Formats: sequence, C-alpha cells, structure tokens
Amino acid sequence: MTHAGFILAAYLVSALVVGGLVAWIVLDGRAQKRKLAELEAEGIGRRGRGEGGT
Amino acid sequence: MRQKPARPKKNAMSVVNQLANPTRFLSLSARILPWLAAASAAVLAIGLWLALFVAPPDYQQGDSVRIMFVHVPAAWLAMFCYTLMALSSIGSLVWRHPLADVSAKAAAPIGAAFTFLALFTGSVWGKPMWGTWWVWDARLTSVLVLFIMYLGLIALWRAFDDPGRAGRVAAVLTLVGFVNIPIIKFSVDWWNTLHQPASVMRLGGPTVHPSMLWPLLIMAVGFTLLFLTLHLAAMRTEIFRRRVRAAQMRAAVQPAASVGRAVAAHG
Amino acid sequence: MVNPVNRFPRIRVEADALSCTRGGRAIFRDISFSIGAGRMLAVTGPNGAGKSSLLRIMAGLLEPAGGRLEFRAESGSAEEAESPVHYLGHLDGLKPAMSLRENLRYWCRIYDRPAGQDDLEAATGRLGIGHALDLPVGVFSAGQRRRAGLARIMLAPRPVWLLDEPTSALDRDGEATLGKLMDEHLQSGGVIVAATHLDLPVRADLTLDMAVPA
Amino acid sequence: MVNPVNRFPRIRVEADALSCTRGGRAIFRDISFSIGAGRMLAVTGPNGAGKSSLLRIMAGLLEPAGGRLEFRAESGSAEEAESPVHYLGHLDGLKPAMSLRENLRYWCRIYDRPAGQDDLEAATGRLGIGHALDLPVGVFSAGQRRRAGLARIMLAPRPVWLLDEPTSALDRDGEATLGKLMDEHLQSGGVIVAATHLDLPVRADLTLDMAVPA
Amino acid sequence: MSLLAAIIAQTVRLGIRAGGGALVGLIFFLAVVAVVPFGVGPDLNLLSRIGPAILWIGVLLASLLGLERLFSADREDGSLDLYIASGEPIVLLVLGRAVGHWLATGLPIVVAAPVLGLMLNLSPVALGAVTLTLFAGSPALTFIGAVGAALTAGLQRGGMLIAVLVLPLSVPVLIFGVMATNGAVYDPDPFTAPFLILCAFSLGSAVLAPLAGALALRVAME
Amino acid sequence: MSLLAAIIAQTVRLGIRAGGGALVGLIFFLAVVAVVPFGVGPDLNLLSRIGPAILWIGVLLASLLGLERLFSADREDGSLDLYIASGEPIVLLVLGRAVGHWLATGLPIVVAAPVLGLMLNLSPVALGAVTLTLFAGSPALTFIGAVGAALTAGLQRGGMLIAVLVLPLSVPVLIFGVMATNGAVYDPDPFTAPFLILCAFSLGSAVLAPLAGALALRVAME
Ligand code: HEM
Ligand SMILES: Nc1ncnc2c1ncn2[C@@H]1O[C@H](COP(=O)(O)OP(=O)(O)OP(=O)(O)O)[C@@H](O)[C@H]1O
Ligand SMILES: Nc1ncnc2c1ncn2[C@@H]1O[C@H](COP(=O)(O)OP(=O)(O)OP(=O)(O)O)[C@@H](O)[C@H]1O
Ligand SMILES: [Mg+2]
Ligand SMILES: [Mg+2]
Repeated sequence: MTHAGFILAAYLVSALVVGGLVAWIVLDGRAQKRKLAELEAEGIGRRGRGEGGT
Repeated sequence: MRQKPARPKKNAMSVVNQLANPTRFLSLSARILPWLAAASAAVLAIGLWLALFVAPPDYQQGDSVRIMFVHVPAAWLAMFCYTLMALSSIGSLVWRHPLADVSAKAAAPIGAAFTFLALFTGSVWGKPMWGTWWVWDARLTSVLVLFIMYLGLIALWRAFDDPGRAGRVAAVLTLVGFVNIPIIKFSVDWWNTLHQPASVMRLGGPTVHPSMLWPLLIMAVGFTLLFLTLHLAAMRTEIFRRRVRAAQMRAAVQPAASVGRAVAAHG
Repeated sequence: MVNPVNRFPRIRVEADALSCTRGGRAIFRDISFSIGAGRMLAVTGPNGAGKSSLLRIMAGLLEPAGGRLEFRAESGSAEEAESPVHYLGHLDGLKPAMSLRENLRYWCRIYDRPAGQDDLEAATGRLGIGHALDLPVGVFSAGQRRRAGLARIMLAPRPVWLLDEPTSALDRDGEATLGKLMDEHLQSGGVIVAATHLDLPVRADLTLDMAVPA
Repeated sequence: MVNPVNRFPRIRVEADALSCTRGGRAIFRDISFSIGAGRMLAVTGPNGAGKSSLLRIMAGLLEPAGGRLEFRAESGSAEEAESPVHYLGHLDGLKPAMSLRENLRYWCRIYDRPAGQDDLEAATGRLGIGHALDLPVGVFSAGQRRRAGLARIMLAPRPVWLLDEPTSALDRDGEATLGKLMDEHLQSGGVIVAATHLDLPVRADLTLDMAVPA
Repeated sequence: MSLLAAIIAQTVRLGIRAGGGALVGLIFFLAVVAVVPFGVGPDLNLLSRIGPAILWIGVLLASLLGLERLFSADREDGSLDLYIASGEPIVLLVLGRAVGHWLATGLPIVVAAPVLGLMLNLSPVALGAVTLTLFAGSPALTFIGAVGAALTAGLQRGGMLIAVLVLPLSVPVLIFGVMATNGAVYDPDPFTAPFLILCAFSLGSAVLAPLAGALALRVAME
Repeated sequence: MSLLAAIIAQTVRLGIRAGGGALVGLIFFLAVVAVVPFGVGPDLNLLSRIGPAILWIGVLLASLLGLERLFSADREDGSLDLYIASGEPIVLLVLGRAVGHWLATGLPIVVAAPVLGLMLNLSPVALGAVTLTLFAGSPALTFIGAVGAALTAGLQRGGMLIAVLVLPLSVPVLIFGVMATNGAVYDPDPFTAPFLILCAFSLGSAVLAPLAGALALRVAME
C-alpha cells in the first residue's frame, strides 16, 4: 500500500476517538445509574416525597 | 404525582408531549439501543472491509484515498450534528421541551469528536496530497471555526451549574451560531479566493467512481448509525445525571415543595 | 406630582394554584390568594420555603411552573401599559460608582417619571439620607443602601409593592420610617406583598404561611 | 484529638485604646477591654458602629489606626507559633464547586490538623449537615453554609473564637447547636468575642456597646 | 427614547468614570499592539504589511475582553432584576448598553488606532483606511460581543469565556475589515464591496444582537 | 510543605473541574491563534515566519486573562480572610495558587502549542523550539500575572486590568522567548543565551512574584 503510515494513522486515531467516546459514554452512564440507585436505596430517589425535575 | 405545568403551547402538540416524558423516552430508548448498536457495528464492519480491502486505489492519489472513507463521513456528521443541536435548541427555547435540552447537550461532545476526526483525517490526508498538514483553505477554516464553536458550547455548558439554565443559554448561542455559519462560510470563501496561493490544490477532484462511491455511502450510513447510537446513549446518561442531581438537591436542601394558604389576620 | 391620591389605578392581585420549580426542584405548589387595593399580604415561612421565589414570580423575574397570576384593575379603568409592580429585593440595583442622585435620576428616567430636584430631596430627606445625595453609593452602609432602595420606590408611584425582607439591615429608626411609608401606600389604595421572617412594622391584613407539609 | 481539655493554651485578650480608620474615616476610637480564658465578650451597637471592623482587627485582617491588642498566654506556657484565633465572618471561605468534605479537608490541612473520616463525620453530623458531606457547597442554603463554617472551627481547636453575627442565617435548631458549641468552648477554657445586634444563644460575661457618639 | 438615552448615558458615564473600563480597554489595545513588533521582529516592511491585520485583531480582542462586566454587573447589583420588573423591553437595555459601551470604549480605540498605525509603519492611505474600516466595523464587534456578555451574565468568570464564544462569530467582520483596508491600499483589490459588507454587518448586528441578547438575559434569569 | 501541597492541589482541582478555567484557557488559546490568519491572510510562508510570535502572544494572553479569578475568588468567598486569620504566610498562598494555576492552565496550553504550530506551517525544528521555550518561559508569565491578580484582587473588573498591569512586565519574557525560538531555527541567531535568560526569568519570578503578590494582597485587604 502506498502511504500506509498515513492511512494507518487516520484509521487508528479514528478508532481511538470513537472508542474513547463509546467508553466515556458507557462508563459515565453506568456511574450515573449507580449513583441514582444508591440514592434510591437511601430513600431519596425521585420517588421520594418530592416531585418535578427532568 | 408528577405535575405538568399547564402550558397551552404544549397541549397543542400532544405527540411531542408524549415523547417529552423522560420516563417514556428512557424505556423506549432502552429497547431501541441494542438494535441500533448492533446495526451500526454491522454496517461499519462491512464498510471498513469494503474501504480497506475492496475499493481500488485511486489512479492519482494511490491508496491514500482510503482515508476518504472516514474523512468524508466524519465531516458530514460534524455538520449534521450541529444541525441537530440547532433543531433541539429551537425545541428547548420555543416549547421548553425537557428532552430538547438533553439532546443538545448530549450531542455537543459527539459533534466535537467528529469534527476533530474530520480535521485530523483531513490533515493526515493533506500531508501526502498537498505536502502540508494544513492550509488556510476556505473549507478547512470553516471546519476549524465549527470546531471552536463546539468547544465554546461545551465550555458554556460546563460553566453553569444549573442544567436548566445552561441548556437555555446554550440554546441561544447554538442558534446564533447557526445563523452565523453561512455567513462565516461565505466570507471565508471570499477571503480565500482573493488570497489563495495558486499552489493549493482544489478539493473534490475528479468525480467519484462507483467503486469508491459505494463503500463511501455505506461508511456514511454506518457513521450515522453510530452517531445515533451514541447520541441516544448519551441522552440517557444525561437524564440520569439530572435525576441524580435533583435527588441530591432534594436530600440536601429541602425534602418537598412548600404549600400554603392565605389566612386573614385574626381580629 | 406627589399628590397621594389616585396616582395609580386600584388593583387586585390574584394568584391561583401557583407552583414554582427551580433548578429542577419543586419549591412550592398550590399557592392561591387574592388581595385587593389598600391591603397587605405578609408571606412567612422558614428559610428556603420559597418566599423570595414567590415574590420573584410576582415581579416577572421567574416563570411559574404552573398556575395563574393576575393583576386586575378594580375599577373598570383602562389597562395600563406600564407594569404595576415595584420590587424591592435583597439587592438594591444601585451602581456603586455613581452618586445617590445619579442613581435615583436613572431609575426615574427608566420609570418615565422625571423627578425634579425637590422630589429627590424630599424623598431622601424623609429617609434620612438627604445629606448623602452626592456621595457614591459604594461607600453606603447596608442600611443606607436599603433606604436608597426605598427612595427609588417612593419616587415613581406604582400600585403594587413587592417587598422582600424589607426591614433587613434597617435599624429601629429606619424601620419606623418604613412603617409610615407602607401605611401611606396602603391608605392611598396600594397593595403590599411582603416576605419576612421577622416582625413587620405594619399589621398585615392577610398572612400566607408557606411551609413544607408534614 | 477531640479531647476537650487543654487542646489549646489558656489565653487572655487585651485591647488598649484601639482605634480604627477605614477609607480615611474614623470608625471608632478608644476601645479597651480585657477578657480571660473561659469568658465571652459580646460586641453590640447600631449598624455601622464598627463591630465587624473590630473583629477584623482582632483577626489580623485590618491594621488598627492606633492602640494595642494582645493575646497573652495566661499560664506561663511557651509562645505558640500558630495564631490563636478562629474567625467566623459574613463569608464562610468555602469553594462552591467543591464538596463539603473537600472544603473541610482543605482547611484542616491549612490548620495542620489532619482530620480523619470520623472527625469530619462527627463534626458535620453534630451540625446536621452530615448527609451533605459529598455535595458541592454551591447548592447549600445560607443556613447550611453557616453550619459548614462552624464545622471548620470545630475541627481545628484554637483558643479564641471571633464570631461576627454568628446566629445570622441559622434557624432555631441551628442556634441551639451553636449555643452548645459556644458553651463547650468556654468550658474548655476558650475565649469568645461575638459581634451581634440580635440576642445570642449564650449569656456574655462582658458587653462592649459601641454606640456612635452623639 | 428617553429610556434608551438614559441607559446609554449611564453606560458611558460608568465606563469613563474611574474604575470604568474605557481607559483600561485603550491601554490594553496599546499594549497588545505594542507587543506584536517585539514578537515579530523589527522588520518594517513586514510590519507595514501585516499592520492593518494587527490593528484589527487588537481591536477585536480589546472589544471582547472589555465586555465582561456589561451585564454581569447589572445582574450582581440587582439592577437587571429591577429593570425587568419595571416592565420595559429588555431589548432596549441590551441596545443601550452596547451603544454606550461602544461610545465609551470602542470609539477611543478607533481614534487611537492611527497613532499606533504610525508605529507599525503604515502609509498615510493605510492609516486612513484602517481608521475608516474600524469605525465602520467595530460596532459589529461590540454588538456581537454583547450577545456573549448576555450569555455569560450569570457567571463569575466572564472575560475569557465571552472571547471564546464570540471569536468564531466575529471572524467575518475581521475578514472584511482587513479586506477593505487592503483594498484601499493595494490597487487591484476592491474596497467598496467589502466596506459596504462591513457596514451591513454593523447595521445587521445592531438589529439582531439586541434581540439575541435580550433572549439570553431573559432565559438566564431563573 | 503539606500546606503548599494542599493549596496547589486545591487550585488544580478547581481549575480542571466543571466551571474552572483550564478548558476555557485552552480554547481561548486555540481561538486566538486561529483568528490571526483570518487577519493576516492565508499565506503560509508569512505565517510560518511569524508563527512563533503568534504562539507566544497567544500563550501570553491566555495566561494573563485566565488569572483574573486567582485571588479575587478567594477574596469574594472569604477564604482569603480565613487564610490570613490562620496566621500562615501569605507568600505560600501566592506561590501555591500560581503553581497550581500553571499546572492546570499553562501546561495544557504549552502541550497544545505544537499542534497549532502545525497549522501555522512551522518546521519540525521550530515546533520543538517553540514548545521548549514556552515550557521554560510560561511559568514566568504565570508568576508575573499572579502579581497582577493579587493587585486587582479587590477590584471588580479584573481580567483586562491584570493584562494592562502585567503586559509591560511580560514583554521581556516574550522577547527572549521569541528570540530563543528563532535562534533555534535560523542559524546565525543565538539560542543558548536567550534560552538561559528565559529560564532565569522563570526562576527569578518564582521567588520574587510570591513576595510581591503577598505584599499586594496584604495591602489590598483593608
Ligand atoms: C484538515 C483538512 C480537511 C478538512 C477540515 C476537510 C473538510 C471536509 C468537509 C467539511 C467535507 C464535506 C464537504 C461537503 O460535503 O460539503 C469534506 C469532503 C471531502 N474532502 Fe475534505 N477536508 C480536509 C482535507 C482533505 C484532503 C487533504 C482531501 C484530499 C486531497 C480531502 C478530500 C475530500 C473529499 C474527496 C471530500 C468529499 C467530496 C465532496 O463532498 O466534495 N479533504 N472535507
Ligand atoms: N437559583 C436557584 N436555583 C435552584 N434553587 C434555588 C435557586 N434559588 C433558590 N433556590 C432554592 O429555592 C428554595 C427557596 O428559596 P427562596 O429564596 O425562595 O426561599 P425563602 O423562603 O426566601 O428563604 P429565606 O427565608 O432564606 O429568604 C431554597 O431551598 C433554595 O435552595
Ligand atoms: N472597606 C471599607 N472602606 C471604607 N469604609 C468602610 C469599609 N467597610 C466598612 N466601612 C465603614 O465602616 C463603618 C463600620 O463598618 P462595620 O462593618 O464595622 O459596622 P458594623 O458595626 O459591623 O455594622 P453592621 O451592624 O451593619 O454589621 C461603616 O460606616 C462602613 O460604612
Ligand atoms: Mg428570601
Ligand atoms: Mg457587621
């Protein structure tokens, strides 16, 4: 292949960026879910006495 | 128990209203998400195989043309994502649609990532093709400006600690930016055609041959599916984040809403 | 100009099932009241109950999450173009670098009630800050600043006064003056809504106690 | 670490003919007092009399224009390197973006009194903000913020407490806790100087009334 | 009208008073422009070639950074609350503040520009051209910046964030400003067209920016 | 030592946390550098010639403007009062805040500089040289800026005023920085001497700036 280095760099970095994005979204999502579960276990989840919110 | 503000505007749009319910959105998206993820993985796999092994090298550009198969979809999505954010911003400003905020906020980092990819793959392609990593060409600079706008939006979001306020303020900026993008594009075009050194090669080149067009289109579909998957997942995360925040605030500050009744002073 | 009667229309303020959400959190709900010209509503409740939030909604600074709020002319007088309310919050809206005179002049121009030399001197004199008319507001003590805020309200008559902790930062003498001003305003047909957790210098006709239900 | 006796030296605070000038204006002059370990001085007076200014001088935040201020060890104990005072002013010195735990940890490191998990939980628990340890301080209400300031003082024992309007923003329950903390501090040989224009939850041994001379 | 005049007058007064930003903006402009020759080196030909660009970029930065307190001060001292409660249109507040800020800060900078141009070895024609284009174009910068100031009014750390938000939006103004200046100096290049576009930017932003700024202030109240 | 570490750690954390200035500083740097070619024109030869200067000026502005809240935040939230009342030396506070700020804001900018250098068509040698000199010289900018931040801690309009106070002081750093960079690229020019002077600036300011800053904070207390 001609320009193999450039092609490799382009695809590798694309994979890294997309992979990083996926990892971030998945991990962040899990962390938020875990926190919400903890709060709900303490009885202050969204079905606590309050209301509203998104 | 959940109380909907009685907004006449909202009543007029009951379909949107149904989707506006984050809980419904969560259950719906949970069902769609696995399929969407699988579909994007499959299409991307096919696309990559075509792009890397099937598509012929270009007679002028050699194998480096394979960069196109990531570069062009990334560039398209960079623009698509901003359009989506602008639409969401209208949703959050006009209808105060709670999911619109979430959608715009979740899209910004993804859009920034795709814009970065377009810039990066373009540079990596430019080095062998033009002999330089970067030229101040009209199209390139427009993408750079778009990238800075994404970053500015992300910074603005991070600067507020109240997500509701952040969402509405960012929506205003998104729309202002959207109005400005054509102006920027057009002025950059003119700027560049006046000053452009003749040595810089025109983008686009010869019309694309079908043997390259198909892989390109499939990659574009794959990228779009990937974007939708990521966006949906990020929206879910954002909803959870807001629920966590609301619950924490409730725990810290005040357990429930006050009520009260006016009574005449005795005597 | 300073004729105390009929400087403004007689107004009735009505709230119906107002609710308020801030930062995604429900602050209060189902607040209703109705108060007519010449009467005063005291809003009480513990810290964080939402007293200030209610006043901000009435001043048009916050969107209510639900419910209805209305300022209705009692006599069938024509709709006024200008807003009927004066808001006195925790902040006094004075530019520290400008003198008291300049600050008051500015607000009079915003309210479109040009105030003459005399009006300024009368109002500030009554509030005990007449001598400070040409001092920059930045050097005022908290109490003086509060009095300057009251002078702003006095200079442009409007029917509805929304007072958030009006006695805060005032010493005894300032409180007495405030009481007199409030009395006069009620007498001339104005409405007062005052949020407080201390005693007010004027007896309220109606009390709204905001509290979290047990 | 939390042994209440002899965590700090017994100190006597003496002021002699202190005077204060701010922005070129004389705020007060000729303030003298002397107060020993285990006793409390209440500083009272109308708005603008200079109560806060006096406390700031004692905390080393303002230079006195004249006079002398001394913190003297009562027992002949060796001079301590560290400053003997804790200052609780209108501002609480908390970073809104950081959690309560991070904020308190930071101050403990500044005071060089490393606080363990337990100390933090004990102090905040007593003040009724234990559940908020991991929340950013920015979302606290004024009362909670005040309690966080008290927790900072509790965590690093020092003999002299300078409290400026300590009850402000506290509700009844918070005031009671503050009273207990002040009592304990006096009992263990500390000194308290508190500026206020409201009632304090603890009876002062000495009162300094800073009336403006007529 | 009297309302708008009152707002403009107050803004100008606050700007030029001690502690106001007008003088600081001017000095900042001087400092930024003066620093460039140190960085680029003392090549006079090069300097005169990029001189108009330097002046334009200096004006851009100085106008953006000075806007920081335009609305956040109003928010912090409570006058924004009072203004909104007064029921007058917020658009007029934004318009008045922006115009006042340009009069107090932008205009002095434009007037100072030719002096600095001398230091950058600009020809007389270039001096005139750069002053004229700055005069026509700097209002657009202020108006666009005012939107940024309104967006960040509720925040503590305004300055740099405003610049970040607004720099990409000001690129067209910069492009046409420099283009018109060069058009006046170098013969084949056009002057009239970019200059008219520059004026159009200023006029257009004078209409649109107050609307967007008012929306931003309104929406950020909460 | 633990005291200094605590201050540095807190500053870094506040900087990189949401709402902190580190990210904004980086984007500001990117935006400023990207805006210059729109003024100067897309001529790559010219850009590569003035590239190091652009990068240095960008770093200068980004470091100075980001310093705005370094001490005024401490003042507004009362932690400056508490720190002084605690009896610990103010010099350490200034030192810790400055070091923390450089770690959170300055370092990322230095790391990003070569990427932007690519866009300005710098040669590999120039890229290396500009990164190295920025690394050696940017602490001096932060320290000098910290003095300005301390001077303006009590004032509302921080950002631009800091820049005005500090720009003249930073000009020597800038000059030697660009000089050393050019020295590495163009053969006859010297590199070692200006580079050593640059390092001396950083070291000297690390000693002097905390002293001056502490004095300024003390005086601004009143
Ligand atoms: C950093 C550098 C670059 C950036 C930011 C960039 C940006 C873009 C953008 C935004 C598009 C989508 C345009 C549209 O659909 O309207 C695009 C498409 C394209 N780019 Fe690039 N590009 C860069 C470098 C390159 C290079 C070096 C080449 C090849 C020599 C190249 C070839 C193409 C091609 C063939 C297309 C698709 C054809 C078309 O839609 O016109 N690009 N690029
Ligand atoms: N900008 C805001 N974002 C989110 N929550 C807020 C905001 N402002 C206030 N709150 C919350 O709203 C609640 C009500 O606040 P409000 O100021 O109306 O109370 P209040 O009754 O006036 O109390 P106080 O007696 O202390 O004045 C408080 O719990 C407060 O934490
Ligand atoms: N930074 C300053 N510069 C100039 N004068 C000041 C400054 N701070 C306060 N003053 C003035 O000093 C006087 C005393 O202020 P101080 O805050 O000590 O009063 P105080 O007794 O604590 O009043 P309060 O009961 O309102 O707390 C006031 O008249 C005030 O205007
Ligand atoms: Mg209140
Ligand atoms: Mg006081």
